[in-house]
Amino acid sequence: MSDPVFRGGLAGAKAIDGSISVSAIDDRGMIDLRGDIKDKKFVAATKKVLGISLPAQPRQSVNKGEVTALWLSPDQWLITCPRAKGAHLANGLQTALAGIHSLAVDVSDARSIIRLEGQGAKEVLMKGAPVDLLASEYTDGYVRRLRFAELAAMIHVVSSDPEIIDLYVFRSYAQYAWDWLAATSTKQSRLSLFANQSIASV
Amino acid sequence: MRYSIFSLARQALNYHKGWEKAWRSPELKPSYDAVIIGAGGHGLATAYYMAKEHGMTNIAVVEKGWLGGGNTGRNTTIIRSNYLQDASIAIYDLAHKLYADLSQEFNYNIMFSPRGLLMLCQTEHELRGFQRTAHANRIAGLECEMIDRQRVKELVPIINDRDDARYPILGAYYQASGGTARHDGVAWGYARGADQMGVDIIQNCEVTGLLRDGDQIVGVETTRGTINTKKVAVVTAGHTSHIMQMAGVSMPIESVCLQAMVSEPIKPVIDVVVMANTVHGYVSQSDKGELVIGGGADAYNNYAQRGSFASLEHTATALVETFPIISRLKMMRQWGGIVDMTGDRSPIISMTDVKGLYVNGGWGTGGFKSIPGSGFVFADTIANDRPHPIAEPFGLKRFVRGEFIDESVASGVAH
Amino acid sequence: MTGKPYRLPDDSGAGRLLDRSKPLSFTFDGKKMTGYAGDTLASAVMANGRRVMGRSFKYHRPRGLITMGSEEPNALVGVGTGSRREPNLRATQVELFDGMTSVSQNRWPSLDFDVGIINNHMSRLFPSGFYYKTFMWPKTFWHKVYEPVIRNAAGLGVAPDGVDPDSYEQVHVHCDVLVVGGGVAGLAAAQAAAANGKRVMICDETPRLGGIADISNELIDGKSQLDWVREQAASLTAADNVHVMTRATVIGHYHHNYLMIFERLTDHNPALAAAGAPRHRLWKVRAGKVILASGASERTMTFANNDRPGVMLSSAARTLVERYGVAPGLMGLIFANNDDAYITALSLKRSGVGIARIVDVRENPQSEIITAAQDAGIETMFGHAVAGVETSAGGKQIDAVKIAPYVKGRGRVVNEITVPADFIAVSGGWNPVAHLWCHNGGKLQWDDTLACFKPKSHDDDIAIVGSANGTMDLAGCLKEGYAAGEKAGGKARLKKPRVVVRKQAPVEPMWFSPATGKYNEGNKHFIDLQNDVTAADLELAQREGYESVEHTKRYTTLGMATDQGKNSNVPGMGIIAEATGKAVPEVGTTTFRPPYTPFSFGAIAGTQRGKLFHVIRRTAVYDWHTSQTSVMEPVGDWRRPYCYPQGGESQQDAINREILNVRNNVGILDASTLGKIEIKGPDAGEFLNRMYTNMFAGLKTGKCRYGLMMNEMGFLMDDGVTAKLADDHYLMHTTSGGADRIAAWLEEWLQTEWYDLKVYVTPVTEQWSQFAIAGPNARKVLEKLGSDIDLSHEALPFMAMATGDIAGFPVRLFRISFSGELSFEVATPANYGQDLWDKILEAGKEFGIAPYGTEALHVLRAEKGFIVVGDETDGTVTPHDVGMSWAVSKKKPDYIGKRSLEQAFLTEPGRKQLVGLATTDPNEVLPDGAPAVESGKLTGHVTSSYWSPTLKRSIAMALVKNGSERMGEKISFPLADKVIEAEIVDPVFYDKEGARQNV
Amino acid sequence: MLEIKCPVCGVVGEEGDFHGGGQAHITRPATDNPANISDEAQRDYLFMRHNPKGLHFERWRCDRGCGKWFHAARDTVTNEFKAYYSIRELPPVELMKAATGSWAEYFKDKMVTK
Repeated sequence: MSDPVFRGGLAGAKAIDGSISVSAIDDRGMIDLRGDIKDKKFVAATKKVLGISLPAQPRQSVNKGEVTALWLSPDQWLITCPRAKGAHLANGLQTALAGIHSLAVDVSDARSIIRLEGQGAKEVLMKGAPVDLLASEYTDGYVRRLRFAELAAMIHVVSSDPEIIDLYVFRSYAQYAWDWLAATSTKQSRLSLFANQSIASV
Repeated sequence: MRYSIFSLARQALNYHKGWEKAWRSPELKPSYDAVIIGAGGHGLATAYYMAKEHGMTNIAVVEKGWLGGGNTGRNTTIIRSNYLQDASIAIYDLAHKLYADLSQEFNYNIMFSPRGLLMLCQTEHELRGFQRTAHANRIAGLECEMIDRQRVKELVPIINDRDDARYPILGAYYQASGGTARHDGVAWGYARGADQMGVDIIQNCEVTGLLRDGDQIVGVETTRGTINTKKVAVVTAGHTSHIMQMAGVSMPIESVCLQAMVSEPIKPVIDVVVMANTVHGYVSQSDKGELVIGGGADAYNNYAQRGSFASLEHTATALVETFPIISRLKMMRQWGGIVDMTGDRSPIISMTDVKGLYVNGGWGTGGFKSIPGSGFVFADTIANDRPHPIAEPFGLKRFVRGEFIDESVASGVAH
Repeated sequence: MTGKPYRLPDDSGAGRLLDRSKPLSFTFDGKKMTGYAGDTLASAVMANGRRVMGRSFKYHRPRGLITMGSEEPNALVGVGTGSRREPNLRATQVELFDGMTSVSQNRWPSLDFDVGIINNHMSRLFPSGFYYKTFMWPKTFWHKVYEPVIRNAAGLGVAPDGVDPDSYEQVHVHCDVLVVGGGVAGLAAAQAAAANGKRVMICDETPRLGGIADISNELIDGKSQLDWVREQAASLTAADNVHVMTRATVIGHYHHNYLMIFERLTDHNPALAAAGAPRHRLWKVRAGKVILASGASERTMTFANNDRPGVMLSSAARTLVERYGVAPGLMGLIFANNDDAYITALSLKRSGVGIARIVDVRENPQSEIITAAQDAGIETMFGHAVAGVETSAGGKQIDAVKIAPYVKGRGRVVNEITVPADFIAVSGGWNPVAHLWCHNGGKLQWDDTLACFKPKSHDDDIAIVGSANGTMDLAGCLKEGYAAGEKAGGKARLKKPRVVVRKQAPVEPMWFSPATGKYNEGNKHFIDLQNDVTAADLELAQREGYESVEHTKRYTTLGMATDQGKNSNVPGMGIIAEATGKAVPEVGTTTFRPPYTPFSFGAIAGTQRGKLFHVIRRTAVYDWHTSQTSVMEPVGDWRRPYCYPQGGESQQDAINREILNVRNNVGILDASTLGKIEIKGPDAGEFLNRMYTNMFAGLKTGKCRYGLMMNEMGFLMDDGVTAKLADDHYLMHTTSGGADRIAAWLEEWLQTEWYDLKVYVTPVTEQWSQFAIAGPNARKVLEKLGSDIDLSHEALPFMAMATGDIAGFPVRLFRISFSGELSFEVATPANYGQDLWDKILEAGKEFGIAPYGTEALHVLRAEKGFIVVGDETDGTVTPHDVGMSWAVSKKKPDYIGKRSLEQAFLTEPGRKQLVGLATTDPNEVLPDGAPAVESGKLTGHVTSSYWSPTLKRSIAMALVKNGSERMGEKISFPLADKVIEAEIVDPVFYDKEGARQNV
Repeated sequence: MLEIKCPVCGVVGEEGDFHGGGQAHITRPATDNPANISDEAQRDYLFMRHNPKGLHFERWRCDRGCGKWFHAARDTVTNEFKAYYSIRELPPVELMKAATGSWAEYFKDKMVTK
């Protein structure tokens, strides 16, 4: 038999011609990792496999090479890597963590990632997410789980200048999130906040 | 003074100077045979039936604010009786039947309007749930029917009946005799009726303490003095826990804010009452032309009478989807009322461990429609010091026995 | 003066906002009219000589505009047509555009001739609350006769037709300071707040900043207020820490400084909407601090027939002239109790509008502005009041004004004179616009000097400045604005402007001007203009005991109109106070609820409409399903195929075929929606023991076990199969609808009650596509696909699981069955789901494979007597009730719901128990929910009912009183049109021994 | 619409991002004492609630954030949050002292241990 055909959660989504660039990323491997950051053995084992120390601070991420660890919770991280390496890394973690109270699960297919690029990306997200995206903490590497368009979602600020933000949503919700972005990122609804205003009428 | 078109005409000649007070403003007496705390619909109805059915006229209804100013004046005025559980059917049906004759009984038009009420079926699960209710109601003798989408469209021309709607209309459960009444009129009618039989309604009289002598209630302390009495009925929707605590009685109740809103008045677009449980909203059009919209309750305890925009938004969004013309109409006023939620979401009409202390509360979202029935059976319970058969299932002991009256099972909510 | 043009000439200096080089054409009630860019609909209609713009609610009296903005109670119009029609817009707020179609409301057949005016002539029969006193006989007539008539007469505008073609959206914004109102005080506050870099938003309801600066006469730093405002506006819009919004109304203040701003983006220019711009945008703002600079609104005064077209607020008259170059009439009279009206007098005079005189109720007021008016040659008349008007043309035209000496509290008018005039500009003082202050619990207090309610205290971080705070002088407004801005944004190094303080003569409240003749008899003194509530109505309410102001309001409908009491509350309370001899604060205080002004439901829904109303969750095979069948069933937020009709097949035929195909060949079901949760840790076994009713401790690795879950009340809430992956590692399956709920439920117990247990829980529902391959040929299909897993019964028996590879796909394979057939559930990562599905169908072709939907699934399980949580259970059903006592452990000391199962009612004999039903006529299918009735009482109901193609008869399950002890008994189910009889039988209808699944 | 702060991850968010879990400090009798729980004790556990006008103690989950449960003290009349604290802890002593009615009763003998 031939190799399994890969079909991401946004394979059928229609391209969006809007005020920012919106694209689907489906070549990412993801591992949901749970463990006790105060457990030295856990920290050491994960570092050995991943090559990085897990971020201990809320809403931070740590990146080295192809591997990024995103903080999800005090005892939970999402490890991302190239898709081809996902299963390998998951196995590596499971092996290294044998006997250590933890849970590492390959969840590469559980989420879809939508990348927003270009000036105004934050403003588009602000139409769906009730968080202060203009706060200074939203800089490179920032991670936050949030509600976006009524969905459980997560954003990862890949770069603040130029603006690149990855929006993670669960796979079954991806089409809805995509349709939402298509509706709110139109050129006619472009939003300028706090600057670039025309002089107000008097 | 009897009201009629003739008395109106007579008074018109005299520029309406001859009208008498609708009710007295009596002085509080030092003792009564019974004191009812709370001059809302339920409290006033209780007093009315105690006087009318049981000859108890030496009673007082004490009210912190002004009569009818709590949830009685803050609801969406819907009346229906098509519940699932036998106990619920019994009390709401009694209320419904009493409602039908109240205007004539009071000589005061409460504008009972059986304009028809339908509960939409928008999922197969909901459809099945209502089918079960329909059968149960038929056996109980209620006139209700399941209707199809075509009939729904005829009754509610503005409904979104598209096949590709997120929640398509699969049909509805229709109670032709369901409808609305004028909420203030109900409170005022009961007040006028009770007052005429000698009941003292004391407004601006806040209860500050309940007095016990061992297991027996002996009095009520108020901002206008202490009252000696052997029977106290607590009918203070939204504040039941607070008042009962004064007698040292805990309640299986949490108080939350339930919200409602109205649109600006428009010419008639909807003649019936529509409830859409799947999307959490219900709507009717008032005689003034406002769309009266009821929605959900906030998920946290709240006595502020102000709810979150979130729950209102949820409701309004659902209604824009269900009735697309609403999109270009405007929301004119929103408000919240504090409702008591019990563990099984059914009310409490009960004796208590304290002799002479009775409680009626926990109506959640169903208070207005039950007022006459609730007052009738509660009055009987107080007068005879034993639960009226219709009140009995709503007693506090159900929480010890595990004998809950769970209506949510009918609304298609999977647990 | 209908028919006369009111537009002032270009050289009058009036009409600041008009661009007379840009004429716009529009229609009002079908009549073609012309206005200019910059006009409002109200000013343009007036400029065309039409003063009557609407009819009142109850008496259908002709009405003209009375205010200058969003609080307008009279000039309500419908704008647009068809699905874009919007009723109840305030003409004073509507910006004119070319091609606008507008109509008046609440009149038939026309605005000029309205048959509803009959109500006015019969109004003595319709005092407040008349409907409570009549329409009661005969009993059914209220609903059948009276009410329909009333309903058809009531209401204002006509709703649009059909689906709104425009779009709406929302945006969430945080800021440090939100300034509400762009007048002088607001601009000062915003400047100061922004000086240190704080994120500041300032918004104004109107299309421009400045409030009433342009129609005020005092100077700031020696410059006109308008020039000062221009400078501030320019500097704020240029700042990169300030966001300036116009056409943006803050409609509500909610908990913790959460505010809603309603922004109108395209209403003034429909071309933008047509091009795809959102029509309205609702801003959800979380502000650190809020500064309200919402200004004040002018009050009218109450005299007989004070509602006649041509009676308007002094500020409205001034606005018409100054901004729109429209004269309110040809000869006017100013009626005032305060100094502000004198500015209007001067303004009108300057623009060439005739002023008969100023009538001032004050005895001998003295101030600079009064002197200025007198110096300009305007006649003043102190200690007098307007007592009424003389009208013609059915009340549409004022001819003269009746003036009488005014002595407070005196009932009769003497020495009345009549002065010709065709309009009256009225000023009864100013009310702070403190609505937002009240929304979240702010308190108001009565101010005797200003005769109004003004802000008192608030629990939130909110300040109120300027005239909204009752500070009615320019210097005070600026001072408060800067101070509040600095308090919010830190000490600011700003050069603050100088203002020459001009002394004003104090306002003298006047609630009621008596009319000629007997006190208040036969004359209508309007308080609530839209709802036609008169002073007499308020007095009647008092007389009848509706004394509390809340009773009065509800009895008379005072303040319930679309202006929500903005114009009527304070005068109404003043009247009640006079009628009862109380002081206003004794009558009661007033409060305001959101919204500040009515706003569109479309904005509340925002983007969430149509396909974005609510998410549809899609499995990896969703597109395939929808390409095969349109019969999809909502299951929670998912959509699952209900059945797959082929070539004109009915749904029932398709379901029967699918079922028989599973029984005889092999079927495939997309079961991806089933909840999947990984549970791992040294205490995972113990944890499962506590969550499930049955024992999990003894389960072996590689094996599966069915489990039941109760809530703490002892009622069933979920079920599913849990597989043991390793010593300390489990995979739990939940119902499709329960997946998220159960994952949260597990977390809750681990975090809040049993935090000593070492267990991690990770939901993995979304990771896997999972397919049930069921039927006698199931194994053959998998064998054809090829696998490294030994698929034999011996190696992988019923209730075993394995991990490996099938046709090159990484899989987890479970020998579990919900159909009673030989069945494998195969799970593969979701992104391979579609391909695996395709390959299974391809491989299964020769074995007769066909997909089956949820209905076939339900029939298959019912034939086997398996329950569905949510069908057989409804939140009041225990495991014992559904005959699953075998799954309720007696050994475990504790698990969720165990204790409640022992409550008296739950152990009572004679509870309803799950049974099977075999109808006496095998072709008769009981309806779902059908009632079992014995001796007239409801003793049970059908929980599931189907036609079983396997057994070629109907089958059903029911909960019946004491059912499990009544096997073989007959029981009847009376329906509306017939009675169906059935025998109580074992709920397992097919393959009781379970031989078919165990091969 | 409340604004809530999660004491676990520090996030400040909208009410809709959190999940209200009802009254705090309810002892589950069965966990400590699987046998001999009276019907009344089980009822109290399941249904009886402090329902004060004023200071209240409750549970919330940082639902769309870190997923952790925590405790909060809130005034049910003003909706002001007075404190956030761990799901495993009792409220700060000063708030236990400030509690009224049945809450005061509940905390009466618990302040020393804190």
